[in-house]
Amino acid sequence: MAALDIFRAETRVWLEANCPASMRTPMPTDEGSSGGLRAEYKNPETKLWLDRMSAKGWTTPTWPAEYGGGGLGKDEAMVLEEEMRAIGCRSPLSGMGISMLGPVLLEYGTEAQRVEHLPAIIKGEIRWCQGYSEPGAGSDLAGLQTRAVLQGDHYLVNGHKIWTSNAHLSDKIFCLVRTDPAAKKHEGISFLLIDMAWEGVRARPITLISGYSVFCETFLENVRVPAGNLVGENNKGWTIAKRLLEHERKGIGGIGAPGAPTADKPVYVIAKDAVGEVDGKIADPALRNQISVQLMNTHAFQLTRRRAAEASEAGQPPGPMSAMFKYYATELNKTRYEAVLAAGGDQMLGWEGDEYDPNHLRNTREWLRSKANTIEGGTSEVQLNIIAKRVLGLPD
Amino acid sequence: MAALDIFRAETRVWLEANCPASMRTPMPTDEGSSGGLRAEYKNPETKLWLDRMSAKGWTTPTWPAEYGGGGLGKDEAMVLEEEMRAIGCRSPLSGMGISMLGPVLLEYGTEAQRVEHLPAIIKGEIRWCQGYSEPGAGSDLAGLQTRAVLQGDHYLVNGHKIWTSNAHLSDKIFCLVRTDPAAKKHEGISFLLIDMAWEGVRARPITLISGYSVFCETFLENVRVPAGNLVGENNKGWTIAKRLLEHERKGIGGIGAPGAPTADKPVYVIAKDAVGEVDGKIADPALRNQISVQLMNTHAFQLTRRRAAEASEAGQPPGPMSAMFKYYATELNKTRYEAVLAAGGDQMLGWEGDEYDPNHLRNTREWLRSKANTIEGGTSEVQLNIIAKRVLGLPD
Amino acid sequence: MALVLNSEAQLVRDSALEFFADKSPVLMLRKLRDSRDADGFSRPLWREMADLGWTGFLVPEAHGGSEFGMVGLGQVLEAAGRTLAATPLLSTALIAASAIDLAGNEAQKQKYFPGLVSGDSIFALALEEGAHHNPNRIATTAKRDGDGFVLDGAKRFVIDGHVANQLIVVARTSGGQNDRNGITLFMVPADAAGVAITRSAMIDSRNAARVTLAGVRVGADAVLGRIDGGADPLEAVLDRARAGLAAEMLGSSSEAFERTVQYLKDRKQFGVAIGSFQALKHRAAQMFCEVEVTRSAVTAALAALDENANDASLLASLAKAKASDTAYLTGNEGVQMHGGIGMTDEHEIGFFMKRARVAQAMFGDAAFHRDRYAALTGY
Amino acid sequence: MALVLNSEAQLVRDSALEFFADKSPVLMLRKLRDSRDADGFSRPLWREMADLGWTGFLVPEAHGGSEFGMVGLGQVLEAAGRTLAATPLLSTALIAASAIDLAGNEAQKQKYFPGLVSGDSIFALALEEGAHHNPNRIATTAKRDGDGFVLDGAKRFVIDGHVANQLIVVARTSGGQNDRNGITLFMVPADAAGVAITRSAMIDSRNAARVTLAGVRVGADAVLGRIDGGADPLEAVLDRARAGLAAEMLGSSSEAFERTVQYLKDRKQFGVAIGSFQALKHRAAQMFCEVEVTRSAVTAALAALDENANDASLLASLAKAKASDTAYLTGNEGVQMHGGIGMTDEHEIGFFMKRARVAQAMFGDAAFHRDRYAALTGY
Repeated sequence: MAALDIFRAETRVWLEANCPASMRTPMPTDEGSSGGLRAEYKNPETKLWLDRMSAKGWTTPTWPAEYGGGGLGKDEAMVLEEEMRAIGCRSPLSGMGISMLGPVLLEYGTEAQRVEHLPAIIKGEIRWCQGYSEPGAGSDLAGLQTRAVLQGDHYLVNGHKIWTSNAHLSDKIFCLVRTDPAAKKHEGISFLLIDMAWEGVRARPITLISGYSVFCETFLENVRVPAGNLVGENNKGWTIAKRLLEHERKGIGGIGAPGAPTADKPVYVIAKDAVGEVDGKIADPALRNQISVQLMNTHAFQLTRRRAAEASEAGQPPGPMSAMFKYYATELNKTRYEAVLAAGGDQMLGWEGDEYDPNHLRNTREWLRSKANTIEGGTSEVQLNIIAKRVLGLPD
Repeated sequence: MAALDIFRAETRVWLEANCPASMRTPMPTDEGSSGGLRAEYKNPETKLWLDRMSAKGWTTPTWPAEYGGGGLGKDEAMVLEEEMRAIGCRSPLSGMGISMLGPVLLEYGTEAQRVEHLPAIIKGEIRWCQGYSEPGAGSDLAGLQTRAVLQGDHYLVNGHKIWTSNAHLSDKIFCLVRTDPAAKKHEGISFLLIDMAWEGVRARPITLISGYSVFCETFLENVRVPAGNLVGENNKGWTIAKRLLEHERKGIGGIGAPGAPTADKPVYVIAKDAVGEVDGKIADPALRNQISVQLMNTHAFQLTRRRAAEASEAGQPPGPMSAMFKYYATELNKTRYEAVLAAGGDQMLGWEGDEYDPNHLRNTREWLRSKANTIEGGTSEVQLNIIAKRVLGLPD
Repeated sequence: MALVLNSEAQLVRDSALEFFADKSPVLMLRKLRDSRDADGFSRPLWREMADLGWTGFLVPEAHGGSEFGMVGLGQVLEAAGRTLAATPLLSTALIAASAIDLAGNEAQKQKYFPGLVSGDSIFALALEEGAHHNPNRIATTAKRDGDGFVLDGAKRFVIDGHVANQLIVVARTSGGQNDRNGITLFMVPADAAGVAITRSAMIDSRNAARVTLAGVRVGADAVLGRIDGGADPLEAVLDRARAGLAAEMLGSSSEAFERTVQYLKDRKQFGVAIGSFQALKHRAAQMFCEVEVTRSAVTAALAALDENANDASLLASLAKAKASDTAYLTGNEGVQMHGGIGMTDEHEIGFFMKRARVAQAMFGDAAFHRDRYAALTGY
Repeated sequence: MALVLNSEAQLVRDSALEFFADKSPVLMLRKLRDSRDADGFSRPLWREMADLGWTGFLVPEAHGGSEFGMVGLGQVLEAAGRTLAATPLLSTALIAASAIDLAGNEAQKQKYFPGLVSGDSIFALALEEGAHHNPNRIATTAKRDGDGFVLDGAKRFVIDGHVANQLIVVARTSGGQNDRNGITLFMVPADAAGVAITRSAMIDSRNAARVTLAGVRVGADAVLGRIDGGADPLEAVLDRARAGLAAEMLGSSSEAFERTVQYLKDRKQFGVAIGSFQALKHRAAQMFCEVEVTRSAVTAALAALDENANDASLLASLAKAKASDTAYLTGNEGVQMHGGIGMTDEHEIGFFMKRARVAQAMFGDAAFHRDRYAALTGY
């Protein structure tokens, strides 16, 4: 039996023995595990599952074992993923520590930084957020104005970040700051690690049109940041920032993919409930057509994600289609909820209250939430610019 | 009885007496009257109608009587139009002489130029075409390269014009030429009148994807143009050119409007014929919905044209919506023929031959012809630029 | 049919624009929402509107109205749409006034019009029973009971239902669930025994309610119009409601569009105004076109309704369909082009998108009216 | 189901791309058109394709084929689509090979496969009777006549009909006009008495014909598959045809798209490449996305058909619908972005739009397949 087959057999046994029953059901939106000092576990098995997985390093299967990661090869990691999918395991831990900062520290961090931060990320002890955008620097991220002045052994940081996801629930923040205001705008930026508990750091949640508060404004007033918290070189933070944005876009590209939170039932069932059916068909043909357009585009996009994954597994270069994932996934998600709302009629127009089915209310909020998908993490316009430039080679 | 009512009564009597029976039927595409030395009249009454109308100056009702125009006031012209519409009179004469050059000569021409050219336009004796675009100067019209060098009493013209509509059927051409290559590109352009029969002028028809040849390339090789054929000032042709483009766009905005050539029958009848009906509805609901979108947009656009006309009649400024006519009309015309093709199925995919109904063949050709609508006379992209800049005031 | 306003309508338009801008900016809706105002609209302001005569635009002069008509009321609704003003204009000044005028007898007109015109009475049409607009699918029953009737059923999406003094209930006196025949309109006091009204909180922070009728007894004088013959006047009332709502949506769309264009000029990124980016310019220009053609359709529908033109229903469907599509476009593009701040509750542009979504669904969405346009045209 | 090509398929792809680029550029189609070529395709080139084994990709090894499958044939069709090559690949190598393989008996396979594989015989499926694709609506009759049958009817949109040696005729042996049951497939020699074939000149300059059958007598051995049971194998054949055609359309769309991007880089206006205008950039990027998702759908459909997967029909409809929408997009945007020269016959971009329009309608347009996708999914 080949080594990989042995690994598969062992993994299967371990998962079967260790994954709690409730962790084998689809994840409700409010039971995701992002870790951190302030984490609350509505379902205690969420914590149990996190602890069991992180003890094996399988919250980050491919990270080096020396920091507490799984130390798995690519093939093994895929086997783990397949076996988890086979019994429907939830992801034990997610968040910007795993998806963004970790890969950056592995590539650009010092050994001391890795030792300090990676184990805490892997165990879900520390939750990270991202201090990138500013009120005047949205799509033009490099226009950021937050100043960091090196004063002996520390930076003195002053500025105003915005769209910091879940800053009010996070323990630390990685920030882009301007360390050389005289340099060209991409060349005077640095990448700093800041503790949210430090004096001068304050996060204020922003209410979205959906009523959710997933973003904050984060104010930095005379925050003293040890010089050792600089990642990479001084004034070279833009390179790191760009790399990190690639990780972010890959993450957002998962919206609407299998496993993403879904409406309570398929949109065509919602439609049949609301308008009735004739010979098994949704009685409103225009609605039925709208739903087909949406489902078929989603189907084709899911196949595209799978094609990219297979190409990657086959060792082929990721291919140009990966540049489109963020754009297409978020636009699709908007059309998806538009179809859900069109299907639901007035029952999907509620804001709150007992007159509405909670599933319907959630769909309505998610419809509003989806409107931000094409803005956050790089607007659709920015994604199209990127495709035009990097993939198609069209001139500036 | 008010003077206008008297005019109306007289006009009604005159039209009733003078408009031939066949000129009161909808115009087939191949019976339009554009005049000119090479005009052929498939239906002799077309010529009769032209002669009767031009004798009264009513081919150009508002042009001054001294040149042979109708000399009518705005109110009278509207009455004439209403009375013609009431009994379904065809337009007696159309073409670039009436719609473009005439107004320009009235505004910028010398008395000698008006006396020479206006009567011939009014009577339909001379057909004009437009020498604007060049292979390297499409949307960037001001980038034109055709050179005109003043040599004593004449200009020597060399260049290559393209998209000259019906140049092969026209007698004369009004051209934009570069008279000062050293000046900024908008400032060295002049407006010349050239006879197609002069030595060095050659027109070559261009076949379109529809198989039609409505445009030509026009080559100008050492053409000697009398200096008196300059309209306006030397190097000031761009002002005239822009004014003329406004006239052109207004003309093209009429596509898809009432009175424009139509498919042989309403698109929903074509659809019912092709896919059948259920309870009076087109049996294919997606097709039915596509047709409704198309017809409703057309309806709303026709109302918009009417609104603009009423505003103009009421003496109000034309309003910003007139900037959209060219764009909207041509895009609508494309969707219109897409609906016709979708309705017709394979019977609307024929190119030629007895296997196809001639009406279907014409629809198919018109579908292909419609693709050029959003390119000729200023692309849709240029129109959107104009709306964004002039109407919305968005910055460059 | 005139597509250009006459000077009287222009005067109404100007004063309405000024009125709502001054007295009911979008901030007012936010305050009503955040304070969880029990009424959901301002009664003093409603009184002012009545004093301006707007409640009487569709009421005969003999009954204290001005008969100014739909074109005039459309100007007021459009102005209200610009600031997302929450008012009973649609439910009361348009729908109830039309229903009573078109279907009511002299006694009913004398009974209801004074309170309607003065602004004292608020009315609500209790029509919808399913999740989607369907005026013929009525399961609510009205059974003969002596001289009068007993009503039973459940209604939803009842605009201004929880603040209404009077409900206009669409009930079935005969026929099957989808029959056009057998529908009857009833005037039912909101405080009648057996009537239960619950406000439903919708995304647009405006008023709508669920109404249940359990053994509600009304007299024969409660019948508005002919027994079993309610479908025709109801359709005429609904066409006015669609055109009026389309006028309101046109106002909201115009405002959302203009605010977005202004933002494109103001917001700087990469050292320039984002309105200098051609992709945004083209999308803004396309929105401009859609707003303009919608304006034409709305104006034509209002005028046709005033003239009882043959194509009034066709134009009402055209107006509501175009207004729905355009409101969707301007709301969504508005949020997207505002970027980050567009997705916050703090900024007002999101209010336009939310109101647009509710208005899209009300009295038939674009798909409903495309279907109706096709049926009316004969295909 | 693999969405990434294995090395064998990649080899086929590479050689097909080279073959068509070298031997059958778009210019070839123009020449066939302008010379009004009687065949509408090049017979020597067809022979070369047969020699390369492409005709045998769907033919069992026992009958001289390679059983290489739909993924392989899809690569060839995609390459052919890139240069708009006019070939009998679809009619013969795909449709006829599938029909004979899936429905034919041993004798029929022995009779027809050798000529099919060698390239000597060309086949055409005579299916359509109305203006829109509808495989169940068959009015052509096949009546028992002694041992055999007599066929009467009229067929249209018969791809390669006028160059075919053999027609596969879909006829009704029982049932009403729209019944799935009662359909039977017949092999009918093109030169049989009573068969009349007229080439129809379509906008794509490719081959299609009208076929009339007037008292055409065939023997019992002409029946392909079960009497009255032709609908099932026909549907299987059509799903292959849809996926194969989608592959061809993907090739054409990719080519039209890439040529357009190149033009955006080359064409200068206002002193810069027009590809620097953001509005065009965004539209180009959106086209890129659509081409990519179409590629995934096509690849998945081809693979599913080779594996007889449960969702093969669903994926075939997905592929054909996406390919149709994307071909429309790339064709129309291609012409528009090419501007003036895009509207001339002299430039090749218009050929892509024309071919796209015919292919859109063939074997069901996007609306047909959206409807079918919904039905297969259960809504």
